[in-house]
Amino acid sequence: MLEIENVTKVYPGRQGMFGASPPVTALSGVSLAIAAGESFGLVGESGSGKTTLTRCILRLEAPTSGHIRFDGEDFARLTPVALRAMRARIQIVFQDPFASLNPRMSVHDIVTEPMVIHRATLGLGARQRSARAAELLDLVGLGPQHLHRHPHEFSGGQRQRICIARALACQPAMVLLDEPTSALDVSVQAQVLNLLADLQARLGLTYLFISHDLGVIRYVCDRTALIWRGQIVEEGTTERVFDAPASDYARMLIAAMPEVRFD
Amino acid sequence: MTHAVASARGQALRRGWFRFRQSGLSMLGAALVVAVLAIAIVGPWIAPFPGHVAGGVDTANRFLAPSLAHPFGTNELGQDVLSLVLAGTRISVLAGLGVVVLGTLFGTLVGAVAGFAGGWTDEVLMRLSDLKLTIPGLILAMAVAAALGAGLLNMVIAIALSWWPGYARLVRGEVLARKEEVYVAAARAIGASPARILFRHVLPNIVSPVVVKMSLDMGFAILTVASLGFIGIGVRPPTPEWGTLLSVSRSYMPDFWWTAVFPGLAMFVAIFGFNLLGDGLRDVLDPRARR
Amino acid sequence: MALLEIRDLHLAMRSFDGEAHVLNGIDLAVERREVWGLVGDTGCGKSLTGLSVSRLVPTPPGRFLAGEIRFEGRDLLACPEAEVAELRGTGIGMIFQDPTTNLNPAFSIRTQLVDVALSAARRDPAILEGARGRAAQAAAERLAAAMLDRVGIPDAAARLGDYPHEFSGGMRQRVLIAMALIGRPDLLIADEPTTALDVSVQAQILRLIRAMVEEFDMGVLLITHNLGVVAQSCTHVAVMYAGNIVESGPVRAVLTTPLHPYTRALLQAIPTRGVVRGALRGLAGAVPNLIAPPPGCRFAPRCPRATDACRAAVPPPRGEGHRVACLHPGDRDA
Amino acid sequence: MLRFVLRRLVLVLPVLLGMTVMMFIIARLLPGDPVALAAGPNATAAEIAAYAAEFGLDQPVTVQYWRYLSGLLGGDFGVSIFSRRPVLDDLLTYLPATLELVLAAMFLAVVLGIPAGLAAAVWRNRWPDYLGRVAALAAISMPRFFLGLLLQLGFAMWLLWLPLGGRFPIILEPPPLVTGFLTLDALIAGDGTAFATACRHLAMPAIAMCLSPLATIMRMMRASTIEVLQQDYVMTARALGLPARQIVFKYVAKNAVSATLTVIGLYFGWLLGGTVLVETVFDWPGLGLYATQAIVSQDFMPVIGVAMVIGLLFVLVNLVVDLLYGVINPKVRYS
Repeated sequence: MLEIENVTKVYPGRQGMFGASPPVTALSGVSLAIAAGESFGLVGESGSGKTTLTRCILRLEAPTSGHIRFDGEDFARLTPVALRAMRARIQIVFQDPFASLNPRMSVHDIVTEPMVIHRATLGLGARQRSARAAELLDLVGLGPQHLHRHPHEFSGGQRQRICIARALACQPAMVLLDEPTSALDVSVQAQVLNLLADLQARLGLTYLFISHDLGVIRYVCDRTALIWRGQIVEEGTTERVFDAPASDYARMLIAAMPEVRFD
Repeated sequence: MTHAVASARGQALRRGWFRFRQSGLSMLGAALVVAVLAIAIVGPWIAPFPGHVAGGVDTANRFLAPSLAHPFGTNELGQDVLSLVLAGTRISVLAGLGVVVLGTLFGTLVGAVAGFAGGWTDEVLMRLSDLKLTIPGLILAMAVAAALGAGLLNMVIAIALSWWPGYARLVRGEVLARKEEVYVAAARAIGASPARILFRHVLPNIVSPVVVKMSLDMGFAILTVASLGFIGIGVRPPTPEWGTLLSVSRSYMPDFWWTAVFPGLAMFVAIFGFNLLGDGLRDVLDPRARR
Repeated sequence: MALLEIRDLHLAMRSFDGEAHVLNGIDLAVERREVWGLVGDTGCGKSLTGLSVSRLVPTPPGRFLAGEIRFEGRDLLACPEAEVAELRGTGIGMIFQDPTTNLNPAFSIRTQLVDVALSAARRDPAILEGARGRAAQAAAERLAAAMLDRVGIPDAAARLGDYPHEFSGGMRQRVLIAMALIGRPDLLIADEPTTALDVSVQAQILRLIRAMVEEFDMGVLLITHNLGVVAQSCTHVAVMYAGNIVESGPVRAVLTTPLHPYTRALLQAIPTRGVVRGALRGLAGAVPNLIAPPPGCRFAPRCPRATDACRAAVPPPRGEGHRVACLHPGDRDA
Repeated sequence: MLRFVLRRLVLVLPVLLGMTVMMFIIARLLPGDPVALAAGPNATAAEIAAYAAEFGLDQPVTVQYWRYLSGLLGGDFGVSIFSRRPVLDDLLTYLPATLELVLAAMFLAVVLGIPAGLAAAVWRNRWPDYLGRVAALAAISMPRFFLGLLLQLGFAMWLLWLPLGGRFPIILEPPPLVTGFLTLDALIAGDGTAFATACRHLAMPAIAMCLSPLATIMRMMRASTIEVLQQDYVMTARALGLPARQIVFKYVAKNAVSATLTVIGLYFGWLLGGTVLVETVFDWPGLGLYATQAIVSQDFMPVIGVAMVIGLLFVLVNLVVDLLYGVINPKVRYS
């Protein structure tokens, strides 16, 4: 469903007062293929390039070279209008649920906004959109009484549910989950992870789950890739990666996982 | 369900009002501003000697010291200084408002376009406003006012011309900051058009700092208007403008000090009021200033 | 006499909405060479407990309602501020979460380390072996280099003149550990010391802290939200919920046979090896409002075992060693 | 670093160029007939035309502008149509007076404003802070020309302590010209009396001038100090037992000052342009007074000259501030 082929992203260097900084290669030759209906985990530490990759996939940035194809269509070749239409099909949930909701909009406006933007393709009237918003809230475990509140009235876990509802509004085929539970407490994280697993099973979604937390990846993903300094260093089924890591980096990371285990 | 919205908004407002009221200085500022605005509206009618406001003179009663009949004394033409000061309020407030509103409208437009479009549009617009920051504002205003000729409207235009870059920079900075917000990235990711992002996600979130700057700027605008009057490039007598009054009467110091001191004090009180109010508003509206 | 003993500590914090009762009777004792993990969700009061020990909770808005904090027998809450200040750096060292913001960007690390060493030496001249005046400055620089070397910064002496931004995140945290230990404290309070770091660096920093415990013969209070970190680096653990320590004891006992329903819920929420998708248990409900907390056990509203007795009064901690504040403890689900 | 400085200096050129364009537009496109004003009320049409021809004002604006620009390259700032004096000579005469005044005011503002802001932040929400904040707002609200008049009224007219205005009495011999700053020149000449006289003349204008920047610097310093006090590293410093005095005066002050520096740079330019009012009140023979006279008579060459000098100074001061900022704050990168 999503093919990333040999993608490289280089940020140009800067002229500085005390010398120039060299160009930064955030991604070099990254290739991944994600099949429909699977849950693909991407693990990386800070500065590994995982955020740059998500931005390239969403076309918030253009890769320096390489191709990203979604359903066989190359993003770089799409017209702005076609790109906007494509955006209905691939959605994202960001890490920080406090920053990713516009504080001045009500939950209703937040969740219906994608439907307003894509009303031409979806063909939903105002009343139908409101009804669908209520449905979506129900889907993520919130109630219709929450529709007309503002983001600041919700806890972190609830906000993340609102973000998920917004992501699902246009019935996307694929959802990018960019560290969706990193800002949450463990007990809340478990609920959100279960919700995501449940939604995937019910709606047949494809996930690209990005995280630095190996435990979370192991729990939700079918296949896993490790990214390190802009390169994919390991890729395989989650089981294989965790049980028989091939690269030194993977072995080191797995050994460093803080687990509740006494042996 | 509208009740929920109302209560959330209401609570935020109540908190703000609470913070505002807690500060005695903000309340004093609000009171002064209300008084100044009231005088600006009714000033010419409550002036004890309306004839003097219109330019009438009473040379028999020149330079009377402050008394019950003339609390602020009389000037070199025998005009009642209190009446002139009261009538001058309207001129100053109107001119100040004009400058701030013009500057805000134009500056916000330029800043929003520059910040949102980026690229060369941004470069050109910002270099233009840099240029303006480099040319001393007062000198520019003086030059423009002198070239346009005396008159209230010309003066307002002249000052506003040097006023917009402040707003342009503020709005541009805020727009750039808001553009980096995750919720804007989220809006782009769902395919929102640039116009939608600007009007729905960016601009509503920068209203507060602009309002705060406007209220803080009212004082400075009044000050600048008076400055031009004082130099003699502005409203000409007999229109009773505070700065002009001061500039005429300074030659009668020290013996007839009241002719200069009272217009000056009026100026100070009005500016002080707007500054106190703006400062208080900033504490309430601008979350970064809350401490 | 324990190194640190907190007894029945109650703390309230004032906010716009009212006064929140954020610490509700904390009992905790830390001995030398013990590493106590203090775990709990956001807002449970674990950081405030740590700050209370150094009396760094701002008052107001904070207000200590009751209790004692005994450090080597002395009640810090009863001491004048000047006396507590004497202990900071030499008696009690602290490390905080974000190594990027906890070093002053405008000064070289030499300046920052030397100043801490000099101010510690004013109280305990042995730190600089009694050196004074100019000799003290030189001794402090030597000590700073030695400490940097000790916490594992390569080429320590040469890097003294560097500024914080020239170090990586992990290295900055090492610098901060060196700063916290340069005054030879007896107790180290580490508030989420690895939360801002990558997993691989986190393990190194935790190992370093463990090594320092032996070397400096000190007690450690390690505040974290991560039970994995506790399991790997603590000797003891205290689990906090909404201002109470609900369960505490030796780390293995508590984490292998958790007795409090909240501890169990926490453990069941962690995706560990072998947990199949959908098998994690989240915790329904929300943390109670601490401005008007429920009268009894604060966990009762979310607890499957709660009875009327639970809702009537706060259950006192029971047991020796492995203590639990619950009327219906048990290591199995009800 | 040298490259940075050079680049910044090169970037000044378009700004100065833009300034000349702007002033030419104002001078030529807006209504007003400077030549008629200059030639006098009784001049005939022929006389006026001759007058215009003498200064090249009968040429199209573009030609005038081109002539002006090519003159600039040779250091020629044009000629005043009133006095017929070269503008450059006038600028060199009046600039030192203005600079002396501005530097004195800025010195007072920085030296008093920074400690005051630091103190207000440390005693935040207690009476010294409240007092300081009210005083600062009052100072900002005080029109400089009105304050100048009040000072004159009090110290020069009633108490007779200080001279009413001017820079140096005509009847006295000024110290030999070295820097153009009378106070400095007097010191260089070792002339104590002249120094005292220069200072007495400088006192009131400098005070009238410094009040508003003083208050702004104080407010800025207070705000940035409070922000710095809330930084994590201050908590760490406290937790590791550094004395409060050392934390405030060493660790906090340096960070807070670097934030305040930018304001100081901006204010300098603002002061240069704002000397007009104070110079008018105190008859201080500086650029402001010169510009005012030129503006009133719509004599635009001097006005452009003054604007260019002030703009250039403004850019230079901000360059210095940026460099200082880099020295204080090692993390800053210039782009």
